[in-house]
Amino acid sequence: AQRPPLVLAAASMQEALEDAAGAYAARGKARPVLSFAASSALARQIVAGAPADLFVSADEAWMDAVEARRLLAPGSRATLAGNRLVVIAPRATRLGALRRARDIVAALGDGRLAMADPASVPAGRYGRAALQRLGAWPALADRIAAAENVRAALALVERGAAPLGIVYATDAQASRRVRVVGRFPPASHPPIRYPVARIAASRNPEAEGFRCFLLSPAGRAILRRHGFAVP
Amino acid sequence: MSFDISLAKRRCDRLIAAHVTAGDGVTVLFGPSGIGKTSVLDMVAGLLAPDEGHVRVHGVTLFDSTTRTSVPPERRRAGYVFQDARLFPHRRVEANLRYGERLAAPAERWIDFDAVVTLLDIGQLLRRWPATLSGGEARRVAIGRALLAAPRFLLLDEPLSFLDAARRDEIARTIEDIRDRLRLPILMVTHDAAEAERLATRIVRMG
Amino acid sequence: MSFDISLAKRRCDRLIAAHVTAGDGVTVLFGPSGIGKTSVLDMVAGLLAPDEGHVRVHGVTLFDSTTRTSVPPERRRAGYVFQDARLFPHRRVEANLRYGERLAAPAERWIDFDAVVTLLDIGQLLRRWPATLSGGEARRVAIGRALLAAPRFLLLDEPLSFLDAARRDEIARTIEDIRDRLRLPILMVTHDAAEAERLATRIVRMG
Amino acid sequence: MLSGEEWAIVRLSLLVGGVAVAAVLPLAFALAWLLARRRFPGRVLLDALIHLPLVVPPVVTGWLLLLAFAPDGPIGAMLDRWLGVSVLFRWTGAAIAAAVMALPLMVRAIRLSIEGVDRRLVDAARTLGASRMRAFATVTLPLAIPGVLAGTVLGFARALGEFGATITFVSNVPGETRTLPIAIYSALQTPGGEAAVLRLAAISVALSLVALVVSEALARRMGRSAHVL
Amino acid sequence: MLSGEEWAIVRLSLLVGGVAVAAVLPLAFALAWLLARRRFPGRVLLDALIHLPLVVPPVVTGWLLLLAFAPDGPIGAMLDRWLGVSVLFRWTGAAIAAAVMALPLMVRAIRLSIEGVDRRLVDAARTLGASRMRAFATVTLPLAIPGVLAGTVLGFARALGEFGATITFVSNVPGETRTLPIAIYSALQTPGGEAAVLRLAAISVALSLVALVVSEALARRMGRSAHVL
Ligand SMILES: Nc1ncnc2c1ncn2[C@@H]1O[C@H](COP(=O)(O)OP(=O)(O)OP(=O)(O)O)[C@@H](O)[C@H]1O
Ligand SMILES: Nc1ncnc2c1ncn2[C@@H]1O[C@H](COP(=O)(O)OP(=O)(O)OP(=O)(O)O)[C@@H](O)[C@H]1O
Ligand SMILES: [Mg+2]
Ligand SMILES: [Mg+2]
Repeated sequence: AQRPPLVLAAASMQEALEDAAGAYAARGKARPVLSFAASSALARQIVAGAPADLFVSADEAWMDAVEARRLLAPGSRATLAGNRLVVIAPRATRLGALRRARDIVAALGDGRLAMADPASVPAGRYGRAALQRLGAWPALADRIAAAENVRAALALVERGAAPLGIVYATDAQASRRVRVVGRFPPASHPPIRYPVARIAASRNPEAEGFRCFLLSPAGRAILRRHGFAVP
Repeated sequence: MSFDISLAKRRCDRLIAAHVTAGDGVTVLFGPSGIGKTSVLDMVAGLLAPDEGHVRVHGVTLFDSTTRTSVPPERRRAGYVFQDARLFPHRRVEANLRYGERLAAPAERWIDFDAVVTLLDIGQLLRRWPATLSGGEARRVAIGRALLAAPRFLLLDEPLSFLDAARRDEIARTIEDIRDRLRLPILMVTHDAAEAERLATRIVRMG
Repeated sequence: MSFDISLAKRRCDRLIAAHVTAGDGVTVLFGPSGIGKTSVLDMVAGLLAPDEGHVRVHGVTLFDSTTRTSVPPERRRAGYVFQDARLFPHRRVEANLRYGERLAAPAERWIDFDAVVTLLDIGQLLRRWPATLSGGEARRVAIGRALLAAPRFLLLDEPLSFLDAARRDEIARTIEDIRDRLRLPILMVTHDAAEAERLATRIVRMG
Repeated sequence: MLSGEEWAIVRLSLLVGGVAVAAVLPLAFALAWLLARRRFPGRVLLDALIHLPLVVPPVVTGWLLLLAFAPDGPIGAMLDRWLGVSVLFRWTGAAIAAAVMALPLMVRAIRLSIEGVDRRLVDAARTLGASRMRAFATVTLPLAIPGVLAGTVLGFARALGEFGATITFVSNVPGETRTLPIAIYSALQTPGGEAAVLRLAAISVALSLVALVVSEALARRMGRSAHVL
Repeated sequence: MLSGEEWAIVRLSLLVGGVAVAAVLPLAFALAWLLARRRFPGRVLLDALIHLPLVVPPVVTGWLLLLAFAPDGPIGAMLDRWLGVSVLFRWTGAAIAAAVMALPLMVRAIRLSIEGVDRRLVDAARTLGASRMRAFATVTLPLAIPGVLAGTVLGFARALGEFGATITFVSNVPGETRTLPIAIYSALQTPGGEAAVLRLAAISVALSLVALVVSEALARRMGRSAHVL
């Protein structure tokens, strides 16, 4: 029997893709095997020649890095989902809604702003771009608590270690311990997109099937249910 | 009464029992190998807990099973020359010799460092590490270390083994001197009849 | 010629030199503490490299600095009773005794296990761990272990220390027996004049 | 008690950790012996090399492993040519990562024990007819058992907890490389996954507790490291 | 050679690693001594607890530290009330994470050495007038130095390499918690950051090489663990 396809996917897509794989299997197909890790680690595995079939990246940059080495099946790259950036605070916060970026500076007090590492992690880079565009970055640059990933930033806010954090809307929606106190206008940062592509070396016929399912209305409905924006 | 010892202790398959009541002088423990001589010294020194009995030295009770007294070894003030040398491997010979000396009150000391070094002829060994000593050299350093700790009584477990006749004689003379001049009670194990003959005020036979 | 030994070795501040040419029998090394007796045995056994000289036993060259010969210790077939017991702490007494026996060719063995156990009176110790032995018990086991390895010559470093008179006599008789009946060359260190007198075919004085 | 999936993860973790430690133990022992008993040029360098996986963040170790074992990497190419196998995305790769991370801990513990073995006992064995190798096997090795046990426990615990190098090297493939720590990571990435995290962490702790109890029992039986007179 | 920023990172790493190891060494020694010399109920449990940071993935350890030291966590609340300080996002927090991760390695190595110390030497010290404490300080402790050194080297190396617990606990704040591994991780996250990764990793390796050389030199000077007759 054919082995099911191996999908390397950004950790932030975990729940949505598990659901999608289940739905796909419910149609009588082999359930794809899903491996979740940081996009950087997955991209490096693909670049090293590891035998994977699909790649779902948390940002375009890592997909670009793989594509630049001609490791993607031509024409298979597509945008799977999008996301939005929000500002969160612990549920019990007394803060009202933040309307301007400068409100963040005021609301922070002497605490730190938790976000994924703005130098490297995708969510952090989007957040920095937004803060820069809105003119608040200079005041915040040395007030950042740069976490390993969005989930870790979320945990810092959940635990009250940081009074405010910047995370994806999907993460904020899933946590009962935090509240969204502000939203970044989509135009304030490069579009947040999760690209999907097939690996050129993949010989698994089911890989394309699963990719198409993810991009189909049924697949997109699942992603939307998990809070992702879909085109 | 310098020693008033009555002890019983079970070790493996053997029951060790000793009864010593002795006045001044050297008490030699005599007995076949494995009968329990070293065990008795260990119990007097406080390193081994007797099952029952008592140990009194110079009228001071160091151990009594009925009153549950047991003076810790460091306050018994025994000058114990072990059957094995037991030098501290991480200290040079000089530091080994000084170990007990430093812990003793100056007023209690009855022999000084230079006298010990001369007596035991270990002057050229002072900078050495114990691992580089010959058997007899290690033995002499161990004797010196015990004497320098200003003990109030001596426990000597075959102290003259590994030593040549001349040095044996020298050290035996020192023991006689300690016995006669300082009147320190001495409990000593030896298998050498001539040695026992020469030094013993009394001989206690075990087994 | 059973021993033909001529050795020189610098150790720390001391120059050790020994010259032994001996026919059959027991050669006793005699000399003050620290003169180098143990070092000589170590060099004959192959555990210490001489600076120069040669070691021949029974006409076989075990070491020669001019031809750069040095037979490794395991092929020298020395029955070495060390000044310290050096029992293997992780093996029971019986396994210690059997260690060398198992490695020796059956045809080469000249004493059997039971004979050794009886001779040394260590039957009740066979299941014990070395750490629980008294000084004399450990010494006897060490002697037994060396004899059972089917050695072609013996190196005995104060083998009778820590033993009582009766056992000394017993073991001395065995040494005489090995000397006279088996005609094994024996090189022995002792500080006991009576012992030397009794066993020595010749005495080599060092220092 | 445990769900089927959890059982599978536990089994996989034990397999990976067990194979890693068992496979690397002889190497660790050999290296420990070299460092303890031999003086040779480059000794400190070898020592440093062994410590490397400790000093460098696991993610980097994983990345270097990935480079080495990639199809066109130096080791990967050899494995492919001679054995026709690849360890990428396979439990064997996870075991390799765990072994590399456990190695420094094992070497140090074993080395410490070997350095404590009294050479005079080895001498005694030699005069009794034991070759250098035999004396090593019958004296040095058994007397170094406390270190071997301590090293094995440390190494096994480390292997059970190995995460960064593994996920970077062989990703997070259920049934192949999703060991306990990686499952924990996955749970941490899931909103509301804290309960699962704690549950999986408790399983890890229970496993290591069992390993410790076993090692203590073994140590008590084998560890007769008492001294001779 | 090194840029100003790199220097700052190296200094911070040395500060965090050095303080972590120095601070946790007495605790490690005490625990090692307890485990080596005392039999008490719960001994294996204590042992398991010490091994915990090894078994559980670092991220979980970091998360548990965060729970404990958060403003409303048990330790965090106490620190705030009594000392008015917080370790969150501070180098002190990074040192705590490093110390916790280094502890099991240090305890094992030291314990192994203590178990190897001949108690008869302690007995000898006692008859010479040394109290239990003094005999410990003058005999057991110096004879366990090889283990202390090995434990310190292992612990320091581990502290230098600590990443997962640190970033989860105190995140990545330049000048406070951005140690070498965290800087490496940042570089690794960026496409094309490999050169920076290798450069920073080389610095780590150089640091640990220096630490090893120093420890070997110390060991040679102090490690007179030869045996007595
Ligand atoms: N640690 C121990 N555990 C159990 N038994 C021991 C221990 N130490 C000694 N023994 C046993 O206790 C008995 C007495 O030993 P001890 O060392 O007191 O004898 P000894 O009279 O000094 O003998 P020797 O003259 O041979 O030194 C012996 O049978 C010995 O095997
Ligand atoms: N490992 C060593 N390193 C340096 N010097 C040593 C070493 N072992 C012994 N020596 C020295 O070599 C000399 C000879 O020692 P050896 O043990 O051979 O003496 P010995 O004649 O057997 O003495 P004893 O009768 O006291 O046992 C002594 O001065 C001793 O201090
Ligand atoms: Mg005795
Ligand atoms: Mg000697």
